[in-house]
Amino acid sequence: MTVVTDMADAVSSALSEGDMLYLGGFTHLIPFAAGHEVIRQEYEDLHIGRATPDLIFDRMIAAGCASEVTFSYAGNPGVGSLRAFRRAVEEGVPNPIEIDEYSHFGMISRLSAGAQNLPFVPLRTFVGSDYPEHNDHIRMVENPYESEPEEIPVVPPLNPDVTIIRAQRADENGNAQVWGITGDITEAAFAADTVVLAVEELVDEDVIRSDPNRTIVPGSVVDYVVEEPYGSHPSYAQGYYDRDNQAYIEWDEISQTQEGIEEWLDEWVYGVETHADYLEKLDTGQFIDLLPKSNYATPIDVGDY
Amino acid sequence: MTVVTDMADAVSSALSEGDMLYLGGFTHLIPFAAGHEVIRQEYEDLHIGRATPDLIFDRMIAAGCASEVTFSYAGNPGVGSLRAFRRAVEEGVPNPIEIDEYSHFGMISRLSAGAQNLPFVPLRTFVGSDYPEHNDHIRMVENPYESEPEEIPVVPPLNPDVTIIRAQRADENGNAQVWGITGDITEAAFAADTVVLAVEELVDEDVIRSDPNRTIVPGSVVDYVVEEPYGSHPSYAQGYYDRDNQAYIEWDEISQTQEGIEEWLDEWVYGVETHADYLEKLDTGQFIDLLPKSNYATPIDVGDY
Amino acid sequence: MVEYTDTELMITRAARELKNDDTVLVGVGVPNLACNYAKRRHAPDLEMVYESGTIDSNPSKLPLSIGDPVLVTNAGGVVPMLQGFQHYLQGGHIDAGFLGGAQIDKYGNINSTVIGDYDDPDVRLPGSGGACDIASNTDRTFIITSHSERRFPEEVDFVTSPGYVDGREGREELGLRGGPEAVITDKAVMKFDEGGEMYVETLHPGVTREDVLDATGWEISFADDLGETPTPDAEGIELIREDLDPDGVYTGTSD
Amino acid sequence: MVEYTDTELMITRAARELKNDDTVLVGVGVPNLACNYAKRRHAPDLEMVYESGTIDSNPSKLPLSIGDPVLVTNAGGVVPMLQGFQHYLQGGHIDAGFLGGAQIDKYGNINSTVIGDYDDPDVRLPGSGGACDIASNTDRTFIITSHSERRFPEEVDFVTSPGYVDGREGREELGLRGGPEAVITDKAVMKFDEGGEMYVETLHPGVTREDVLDATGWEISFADDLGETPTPDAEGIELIREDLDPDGVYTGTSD
Repeated sequence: MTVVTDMADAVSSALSEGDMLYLGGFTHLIPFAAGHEVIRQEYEDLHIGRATPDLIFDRMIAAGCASEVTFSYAGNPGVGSLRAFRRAVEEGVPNPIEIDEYSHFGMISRLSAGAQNLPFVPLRTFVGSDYPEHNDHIRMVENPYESEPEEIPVVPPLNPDVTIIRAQRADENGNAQVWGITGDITEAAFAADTVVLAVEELVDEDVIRSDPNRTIVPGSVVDYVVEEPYGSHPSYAQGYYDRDNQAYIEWDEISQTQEGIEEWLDEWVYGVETHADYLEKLDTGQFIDLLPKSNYATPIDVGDY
Repeated sequence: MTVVTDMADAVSSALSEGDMLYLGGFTHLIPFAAGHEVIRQEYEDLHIGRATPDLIFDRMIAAGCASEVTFSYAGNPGVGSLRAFRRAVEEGVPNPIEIDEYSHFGMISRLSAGAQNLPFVPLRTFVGSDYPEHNDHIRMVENPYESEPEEIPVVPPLNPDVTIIRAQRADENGNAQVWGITGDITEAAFAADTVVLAVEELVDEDVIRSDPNRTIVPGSVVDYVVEEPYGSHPSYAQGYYDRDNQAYIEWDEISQTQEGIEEWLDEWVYGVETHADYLEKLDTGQFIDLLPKSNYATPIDVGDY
Repeated sequence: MVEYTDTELMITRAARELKNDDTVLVGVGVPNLACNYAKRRHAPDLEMVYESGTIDSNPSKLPLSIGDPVLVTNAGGVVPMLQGFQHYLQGGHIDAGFLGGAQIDKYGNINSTVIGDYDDPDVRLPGSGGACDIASNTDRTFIITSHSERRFPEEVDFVTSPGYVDGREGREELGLRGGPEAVITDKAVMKFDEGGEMYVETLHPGVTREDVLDATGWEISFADDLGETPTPDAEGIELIREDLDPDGVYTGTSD
Repeated sequence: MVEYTDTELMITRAARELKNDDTVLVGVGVPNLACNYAKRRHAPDLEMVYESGTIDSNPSKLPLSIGDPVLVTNAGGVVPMLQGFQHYLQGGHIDAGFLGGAQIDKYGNINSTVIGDYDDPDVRLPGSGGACDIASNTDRTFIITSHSERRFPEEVDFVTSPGYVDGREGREELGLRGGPEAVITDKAVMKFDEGGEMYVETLHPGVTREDVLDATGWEISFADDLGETPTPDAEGIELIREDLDPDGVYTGTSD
């Protein structure tokens, strides 16, 4: 059964210390508000995973939430380094973290194996690189056919205890619709034991059922649904608000030191109770700047049969 | 480069005697008009493939186009047997055919391996069945991890020489959009050397670009685009026309004998020059009966960025 | 006493196997009627998935095939064929599935491929479709069929869809999920014992042990507490005849 | 004589490598500018694909990341991440791709993972992202980077993205598609010889052989017909400064 609730309740109900937590959304619909809530609830021993850790993992790592990180690109996109991630890996600050890394293709293949209950999936990457030497999860399988290649790399399933994803809209049953970059959302949801879905808008079931091809995660795999407008800020939601690039650039400055991040967290995460309070602290002008002009998709007729 | 042309030209340009020809579309958007054109052009040695052969393969087999059939469910859906298919397998009428069969999952997995250039893909099916004993394409691979199962079935790629698919709409570059059941269309297109795309409507590029998530086949893999309204009759196009169930039921009668089919082909395939002529022969009432009431999807805003 | 046909009894009995929170992979025909019946009576949240990739379908009328447009309109989702099999079925999200077939043996193995020799068939049947995949990856599968010796041989000519293979242990060793749960015929309801062998749980009203033995290709056993199959009520019959199959496409004849 | 920055030269030179019917996997920053430049000048049909799954993007303004919404609006398609990698990249539909990195060796192997020891790094870099996948599955890859000894060691600390591995034969034996085609720096343009080793094809105006040798970690060789890199024309510079990067985000500085 899917429960409609708020993020504080969804996180505390779904997530236990020691869990593997995956935050879905490839460069789009990143669950920032959810990550902030995890920080606020002071988890200390999570194995966190994302293809693109982005600023949210920098914050969770600096806050001491993580003991291990699974990822494929740990950068501040378009800006540079993820400084807290680097400090943890290079200097063990605020605590050492284990890393488990892949290429993007390797990462999404692990989620896909997890989503479809396969012991492994083959893929044409890693050969000729140094990854297999440093990651025992990447193995080789012989090709049983008379074709090339004779052996091929495989990766095993990744099955998060909890996946948190976002969507533009869903109904109360958790049937979620996304447009724009859909990324790893479907695989991350199907691979997980427990799924928390946060949406820009909770809509009537009729809205979802009017366009079933748009549903990328079915309610039957969703456990908690949270309505949380602007919950991806400073990431974006296609058609709802743009990426706040200024915030990404500013993070490069804020994250120069662990202390700088701690101050930021005190003000923007620990210092507020909910994501709504966080939004209150933003300038109105930011909301206006980030709002795209409308640009509707040409309608389709599904037909009344 | 994608060429906009008619079906007669697309078929004769794309398809050579001896080719493997795949007709995509799982129970929806079946390329009937294309199949009729193949019959009209009197091919005699094709290896034809479809998950659900449906009436169109019954016709192609009876017309003597096929020497081999790859499939996963050879029935008249909701009605019963495919009688021409059975006659070919059971009695070699009008000619013997080889068969290469899978479950639906095995079939789509073969196309997927072909589409993604993999030597094989693993799947949890066929174990405990008699398929592996009769189909050397189904093999086993050892699991290199300490997980279950110890070994798992795999299937090799299926790479058709030519795939013919249909879509509700596409632009002149062949960017194709489908709603309703999308089936095997994407994999069948990516797996093939040459792709013929037939659509209900050729639309302006702006229509396609207004809703990029709806594009399931990109123009870059499409070689020929044909505008052919009602080209799936008696199959259907979601939102455009319903399945002509009466035609499926009547086929059960028509196909009782090879002669019955030949008569039907004389009238409806050999006796007409194009699909437009075939449509001319239908009753106006049929078009009206098959037209669904309109039922538009709730619009989405992609945003103007 | 309400009058009912064999098919109506099979529909209502099969519907009882479905729970409110099940996700069921529906076949066409009688299984489709059974699922829609269950959804209207006791399982309003039943999620109906079709192998064509329609998720949580709400058909406004009876679909003739598993890929009709009526399964799309008003559905919760539609996914590509590959995703339906990979994420939903193989991923373990299907609780119940319906299978049919020309032959069923005592371990619930099903043949829908060929009568006679595979390479030189007496009768070529349609083949697996999704059946082998459903039989291999669903928690509970149900078989609805008419009951005759021809349909219930001791051994099937070809295993299209594995049941308990050569017993529950055999199936488990092969790593297959779940297994056959019940076989519902026009004579009886069969379940599977600890060893994975079919036995008769209830007889339909008016059917004798001998009727079943005569129509089964092996010495099938009977439950110690052999009961009678519950029959449809008036409301159920009305639902089927007025609403689910008003044209009598599937319920017009008893086979 | 038109004035230009190093970056502007790199953009215009890289753009020349792209053909009108190419499908290119675009990176952000300078590669993005090079692709958009090519599309506006000589390759109007260039299909730009981003690793976020946007297909045939037509960005109205410069995206800061490979996943910006401007890459979706007006695109020909958007596919899930898995499909982008499986169908487009691994499926062999990407003709050209751009790669960056902290270190490039003489066989075009690239390191974007770590400086120093993997388990005890001096500098932890972002990692592969799609780079290893692109390097393994693209017909022609291009590397755009600044030129210094630190960036061009004889051997990289970690092979993130395989180039010719230990030579063209080595790459071929591993079953990898294509390989590195050109390296474009702020000093020169390098190509790869028959053995898969990097050599200097052209020097940028004002750059000497010694400048390149000093900035390269091994004795790099020079083409017999060593030429000079063609420089941007006025129209090209205007396109970059007025249209493609009006805020000078990438072209404002020369590194």
